[in-house]
Amino acid sequence: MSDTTPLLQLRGVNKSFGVAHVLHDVDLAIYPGQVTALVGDNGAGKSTLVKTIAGIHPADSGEYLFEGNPVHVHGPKDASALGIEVVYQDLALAENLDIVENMFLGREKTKGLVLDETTMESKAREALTSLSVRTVKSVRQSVSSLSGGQRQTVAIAKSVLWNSKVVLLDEPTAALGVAQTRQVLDLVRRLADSGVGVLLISHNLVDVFEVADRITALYLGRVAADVATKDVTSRQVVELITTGTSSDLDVAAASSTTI
Amino acid sequence: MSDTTPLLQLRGVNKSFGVAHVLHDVDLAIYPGQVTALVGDNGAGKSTLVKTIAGIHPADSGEYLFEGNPVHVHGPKDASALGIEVVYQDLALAENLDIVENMFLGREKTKGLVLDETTMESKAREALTSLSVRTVKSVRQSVSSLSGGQRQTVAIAKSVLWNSKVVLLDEPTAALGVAQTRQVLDLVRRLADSGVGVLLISHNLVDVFEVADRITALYLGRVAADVATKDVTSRQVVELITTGTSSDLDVAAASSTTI
Amino acid sequence: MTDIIDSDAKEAEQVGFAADLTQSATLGESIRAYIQRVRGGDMGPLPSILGLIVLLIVFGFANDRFLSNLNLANLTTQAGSIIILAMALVPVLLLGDIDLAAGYTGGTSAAVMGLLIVKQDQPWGVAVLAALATGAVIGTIIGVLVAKLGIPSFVVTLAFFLGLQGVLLKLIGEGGSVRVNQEVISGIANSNMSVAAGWISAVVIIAALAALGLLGHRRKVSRGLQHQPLAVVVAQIVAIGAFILVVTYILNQNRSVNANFPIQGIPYVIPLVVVLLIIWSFALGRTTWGRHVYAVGGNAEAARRAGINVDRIRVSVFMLSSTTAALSGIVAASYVGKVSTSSGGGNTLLYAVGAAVIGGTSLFGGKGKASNAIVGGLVIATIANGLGLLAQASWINFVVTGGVLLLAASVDAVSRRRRSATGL
Amino acid sequence: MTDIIDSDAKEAEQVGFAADLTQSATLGESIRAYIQRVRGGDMGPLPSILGLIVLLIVFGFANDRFLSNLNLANLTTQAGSIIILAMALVPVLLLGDIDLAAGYTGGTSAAVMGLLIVKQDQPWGVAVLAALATGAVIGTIIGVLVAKLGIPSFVVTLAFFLGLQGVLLKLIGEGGSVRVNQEVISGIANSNMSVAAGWISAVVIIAALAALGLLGHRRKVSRGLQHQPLAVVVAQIVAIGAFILVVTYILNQNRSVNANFPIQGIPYVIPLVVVLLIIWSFALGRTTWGRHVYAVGGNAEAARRAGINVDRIRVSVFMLSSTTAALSGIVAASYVGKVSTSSGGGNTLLYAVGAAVIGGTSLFGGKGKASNAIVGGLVIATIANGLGLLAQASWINFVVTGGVLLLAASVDAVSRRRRSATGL
Amino acid sequence: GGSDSEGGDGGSAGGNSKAEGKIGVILPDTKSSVRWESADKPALEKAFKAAGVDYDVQNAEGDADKMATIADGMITGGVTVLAIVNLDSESGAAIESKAAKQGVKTIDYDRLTLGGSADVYISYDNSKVGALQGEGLAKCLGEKDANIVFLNGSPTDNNAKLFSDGAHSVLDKVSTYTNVAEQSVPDWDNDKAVTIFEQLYTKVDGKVDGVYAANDGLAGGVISILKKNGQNGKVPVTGQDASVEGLQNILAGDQCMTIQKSATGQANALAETAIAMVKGEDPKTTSTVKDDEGGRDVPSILLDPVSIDKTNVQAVVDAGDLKASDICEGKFAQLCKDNGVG
Ligand SMILES: Nc1ncnc2c1ncn2[C@@H]1O[C@H](COP(=O)(O)OP(=O)(O)OP(=O)(O)O)[C@@H](O)[C@H]1O
Ligand SMILES: Nc1ncnc2c1ncn2[C@@H]1O[C@H](COP(=O)(O)OP(=O)(O)OP(=O)(O)O)[C@@H](O)[C@H]1O
Ligand SMILES: [Mg+2]
Ligand SMILES: [Mg+2]
Repeated sequence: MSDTTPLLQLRGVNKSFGVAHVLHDVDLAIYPGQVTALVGDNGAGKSTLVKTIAGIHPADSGEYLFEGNPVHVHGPKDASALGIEVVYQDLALAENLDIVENMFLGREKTKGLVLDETTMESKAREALTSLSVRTVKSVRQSVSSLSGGQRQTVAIAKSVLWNSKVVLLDEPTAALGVAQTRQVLDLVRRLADSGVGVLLISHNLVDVFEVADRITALYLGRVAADVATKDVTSRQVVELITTGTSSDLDVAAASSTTI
Repeated sequence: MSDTTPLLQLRGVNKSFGVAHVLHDVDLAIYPGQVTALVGDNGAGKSTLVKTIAGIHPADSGEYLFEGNPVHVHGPKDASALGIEVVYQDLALAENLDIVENMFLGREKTKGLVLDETTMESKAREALTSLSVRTVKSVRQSVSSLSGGQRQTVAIAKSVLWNSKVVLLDEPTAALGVAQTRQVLDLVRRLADSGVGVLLISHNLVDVFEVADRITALYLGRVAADVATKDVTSRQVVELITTGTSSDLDVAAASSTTI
Repeated sequence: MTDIIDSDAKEAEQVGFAADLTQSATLGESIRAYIQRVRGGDMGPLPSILGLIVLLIVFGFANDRFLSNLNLANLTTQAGSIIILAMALVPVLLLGDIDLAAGYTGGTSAAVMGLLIVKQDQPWGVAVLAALATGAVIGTIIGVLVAKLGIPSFVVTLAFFLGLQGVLLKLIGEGGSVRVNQEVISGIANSNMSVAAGWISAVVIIAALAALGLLGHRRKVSRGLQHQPLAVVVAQIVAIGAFILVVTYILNQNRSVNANFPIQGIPYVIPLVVVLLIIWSFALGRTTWGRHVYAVGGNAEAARRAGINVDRIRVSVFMLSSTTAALSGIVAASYVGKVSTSSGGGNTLLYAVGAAVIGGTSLFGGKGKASNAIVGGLVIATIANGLGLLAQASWINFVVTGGVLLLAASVDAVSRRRRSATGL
Repeated sequence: MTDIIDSDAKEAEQVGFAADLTQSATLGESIRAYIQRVRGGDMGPLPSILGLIVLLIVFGFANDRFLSNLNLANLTTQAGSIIILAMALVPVLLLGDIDLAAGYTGGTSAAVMGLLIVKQDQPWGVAVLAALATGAVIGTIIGVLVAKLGIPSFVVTLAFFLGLQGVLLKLIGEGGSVRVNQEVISGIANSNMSVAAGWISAVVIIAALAALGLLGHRRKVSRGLQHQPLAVVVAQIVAIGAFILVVTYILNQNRSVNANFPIQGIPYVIPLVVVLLIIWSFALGRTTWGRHVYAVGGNAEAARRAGINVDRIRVSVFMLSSTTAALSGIVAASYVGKVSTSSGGGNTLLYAVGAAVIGGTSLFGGKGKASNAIVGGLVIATIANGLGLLAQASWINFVVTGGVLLLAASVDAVSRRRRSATGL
Repeated sequence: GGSDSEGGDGGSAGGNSKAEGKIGVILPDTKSSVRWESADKPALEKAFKAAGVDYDVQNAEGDADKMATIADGMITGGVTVLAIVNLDSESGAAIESKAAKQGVKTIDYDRLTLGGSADVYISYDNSKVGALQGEGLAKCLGEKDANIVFLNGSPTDNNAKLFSDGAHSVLDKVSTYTNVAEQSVPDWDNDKAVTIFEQLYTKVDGKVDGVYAANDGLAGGVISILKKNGQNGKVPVTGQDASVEGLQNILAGDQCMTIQKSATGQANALAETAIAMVKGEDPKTTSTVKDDEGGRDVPSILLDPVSIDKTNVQAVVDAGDLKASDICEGKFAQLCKDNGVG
């Protein structure tokens, strides 16, 4: 489908929670310099897939290839060592810490033993302003006092603004305002253009069609289709999302093992 | 503006958190049978306004009129006694309880002393199906195991499907899929048509223009405009949201006290 | 529900929810599903029961009298007061609170009872009611301070832990102890039901369980609600019934070591614990109040927004829990034969909280059951019981108690591990 | 950061954040802002200090010797070991865990020290190191059991609470005790710095504080970061300096009641506590490790996702905390003059946790500071000290202790009330 | 109540009357025995009041830290004679040396502080208490073959060890007796004692002929298990403290004996000595006791413990430690009458 090897590839991934079999033989590929959109109904398994890639809960079975080599990702540390950054749907911020502390959590800047608060604070301020957040009173405000959209911006700034190879974004614009959404979509495009492999989950097909190069549709935990954006229409994608098939879609789509 | 008296009206409401003055002299009216959209940038104060109405944190100053009479709302109980139902942006579900338990929390059905689980379970099932949730494995599943969109649906079902006079929806479709969003928008319209006063917060202007009768725009905690949907264009609303004014808007809008 | 949804409801009904067992499955299917569930890590109370079983085996090997009828009967009476105290603590822990004063609440209440009987010649019923009322009053005050003033429960109950020691000292200071030899009271821990009564109660309880289980099943099937297959329901009833019968049989044997003085029958403390278990399980699991307790413990803000009066729930929990603690004090007094200035002190409280936690109750609120207290209380009592038979030097006793407690807890933790690994 | 954002950064910089005090405000403005913050309910450590002040006033009125130089000096040495133990518990509580064994960890470690000095004739330095190592080993084992096996810390440390009692009994022998009369060790609680040394340290500390404060302020101003106005910084330094000088002055007076035997100077335990406070405040507030401790306590899952090794943080916290607990055991031994089989037992642990909580540390994790231990420890010690002077019957002592504890806690709770009312 | 707050009687602090100074007494706890609060304290206060001296009597509640705190407070409060019941020798010695440095005289009350510096020691002989308990049990058992269970006091309490050693010194010599089981009861906890004894009873299959219980509280627990097994009255049990509980059990025939260490008598001796010392007089001692650790002979006033059985319960009443009405309440009225108590 694409001439380059995928940066990150999953093959035949299965994942169950107790009796609930959430992912069935999922194949997924993320290419460098491209935005891959992952779409699907509520509860289709999109977030589960992202968490599986990120090592939050490893897959029960299946292959995990990074830059063509099989790897084992046992936890978030392994994933970030590979250069994978994630914005989770549930954000995962520590409410008792402030914005700066959250943004640099796990990769604090230090001077010797001591935390380098001044550097972190100014970098955090830069990052937030670049994402059009104007209503935050102070970067030293505790995250518990932020609005929904402000939190989401912090989570994005926390994960996206680093040198990484793959970025997974789970509904990053869900709580964002018009201007902020614009900034994030631009950012996504810029990231891809700079060679990063981006996976974008969104329910907003307008956004998807604007930035995505490829679309992977999940239906009840199975990959319903994996197509180039230019080959499909919005109506067809809606059909894939809600029914798992699209009658008039040219299913040359690679691994589209519809139920 | 409207010929009926508002069902719920705020006048000159102020609210501060410590040093942060979040709402400045906010006026708001919710009319029966109408959908009022509340729009604004991230951190503009929309959720704070909703929580003020709901009694989560009462206003510092200002008037609160319900059906034309001044009332005092000191807590969520007072608000729900008035017939106000709320879907909060942060959902407020108890993760340790299951779907049915959450949906009926605070208004459990009983037979004598004993909880009437069978009635609650079947009603919950009906409600969820009516909102197009098909991927939920069981209505006895704990909320902690639900996907983002499934949770949001539960929160909506919990608050919206009761006989109430005013319904406040804080970004109810943020995490919802295409079909579910459709259902919720239809539900909003149905609610209004049956005489309920609905306040809808959303960043999605397409949705807003589809269902709202009136639009109130907040900018940095102040009401930038309060207009009928038919009098404005989407571009104008975006301008109101991002700058607080709209040059070419016919500001006959009542209380539009722009900064 | 308004009629807003009714229009859609009917056609939607067809869709159903994948894992809702609204259709009856066969027994075979159910067993497979159960095995899959256990594999997946969802094991219910199994792990903590496993910890208890490991203990029983260890002590059974260490001392041949451990599994004798006499000792098993001893175990039940020894466990009585700690189980009840742990049961009192479960609802408090469910809220995410703690009650450090529960032990002394029991001691103080028992002292009130003892003094009323001994000094005031009151009938035992009045004395017991007064003791329960004492517990209720203490609990109410604690609850109000925690709920209304917003002082952390740890601090409030630490203050009561100290204050009640003083009250207890004042109450029984002069004599140093209050004798509890009223027949009924002292009979709780020291007398047994007649053999016939034991068998009859056992059968009645099993019949009641069977009836409730089968009727419930039938109702669910007829309403098309989620339900277990009939075979599983029957299997559960049979298993529990068998357990009850075995226990009844053992306790109905003569267990005396002294030929002239036969001892047989179920100690009265057992039906007392069973009744409390039923009451607490009912209150927490089947009433609106219980639902609200879980909600407040799980997410107090969500509960508040749902219109639940969080303060009232908190006060009522402390009140009922302290009342139950008072009962545990009475049972302890019955077993020891007196109330002394140290009743309810020492490690009583830590042991009881430990029992609840080992049984599976979370200290962070929202997770736990009354029955946790039974398993956990038995674990704690078994350790003291088993070590008592081994009769080692004091320091060894302490070390082994700690070690065995860890053992039981790690069996539990390790067997739950899968569960957390799978993200449940 | 990648250069992805750099393009925008410069033009965005202008926007700024409304409440970020990157411009210097005048003192007047700052005071107004402070008052507004207090009105709004954001009062920092004020409430718990208020509770302490209320206690001092109450006892000052109740007994005229309470505020005498001698008694205030007594108070500091009496508070020493509980403050240190509370400080040891703060990081554990920050994780949302608890360490019931901390008291006996201190006792056992002190016993190791005592035995090495008395029986093995080791120099005191070696003995102290051995004691600290004992604490570290105990803490590491606890941490590993909690982190790796996933047993709740309440249960693990309950087991150690019991086990260490046994170890202590074994080490010291039944009914025994080990005398601690080595000069240096016993000097911690019983000797004083020379008057000159006291003044010099006080001045040095004030100078250091001033230098740090002013330099930090200058750096922030020059980098355009959020900062307090200079006047506020200076006011803070002056206030703290004055407090230090007053305390030094009081303690440098002769406080002996016996003319022939002058007692004056700062008890050595004070510099020890100050050093520990600096170390713990630094570790928790200024290092990556400390940041991670708060993150794990606030949201362990978020911390894990941020790549923090949660298990390692947990083990290290228990290790360092138990080492500090060992130190508290040594200080207690110094004050009491021996280590006995009950050292670290009784209510030691509950008092220490209570101290941390009263100081403002949350039992649910993520919220607290090392300095909380100082205020809370002083509250607890003040109660014992003040009641000691009043000399009431023992039952009254218990009741009053509980009551006064409640009083201090409610002053705190009520003055924090606004805070929660405003949703902070 | 202490005196300095309500010190109207006897001219307070700066006193103008005969006694210049103040007496401090620190009692050990409220758990090991009730005597401290119920007997010693009132007797001491009564004697001090009568003599018109300033005084301060407190209880350390079993906490050595607390005792040190109280001692500091008392010295601050101007005490010139300090009597302590140490919780252990080391902490006691620390207090005494601190007091001595500040010119305060000290008295060891009830427990000798080994290595201490007390000026006087006033006590009952604890080894003798144990020996009396042993003799009492032997008397109840007679010469027959007998299995004996030992239920000792707290493993952290040195007196418990002395009691037990004293009892062993008597009972171990009788060849027909077998020591079948022995356990200590942590913290003298009455509740724990019941479980511990129940398990010992089970362990030896109920083959118990006599029980050494270190005090009346433990004895009460033992008796409740014996009763449950129908053996009360058949198996003799020892005790100590001559508490209401123990005396009632003796009258009922469930307990064999107890030891009376008249707290009132002892307190009076302390009061007399302390008052003399406050006035600057030398205390009248009767003998000396050797302090091995400190290598000195401590001037002592040693009082004799009395063994109490069914025949001489009245002696306790006569000594003024208890009122007959306390013992003879309710069901025990008849037993009292039968045994001539009242
Ligand atoms: N821990 C869990 N235990 C059991 N079931 C789970 C668990 N986590 C997720 N599920 C189930 O797995 C399915 C997929 O969930 P997931 O969160 O991946 O959905 P999603 O595609 O991200 O949906 P959304 O668009 O609503 O975010 C859902 O049906 C959910 O109920
Ligand atoms: N408890 C609080 N303490 C201090 N500031 C707060 C608190 N809660 C909210 N704020 C601030 O108030 C402002 C308004 O927040 P609010 O949640 O009402 O925004 P919103 O309009 O709902 O935004 P969004 O679209 O992102 O949900 C924000 O700047 C936020 O940081
Ligand atoms: Mg999702
Ligand atoms: Mg909002």
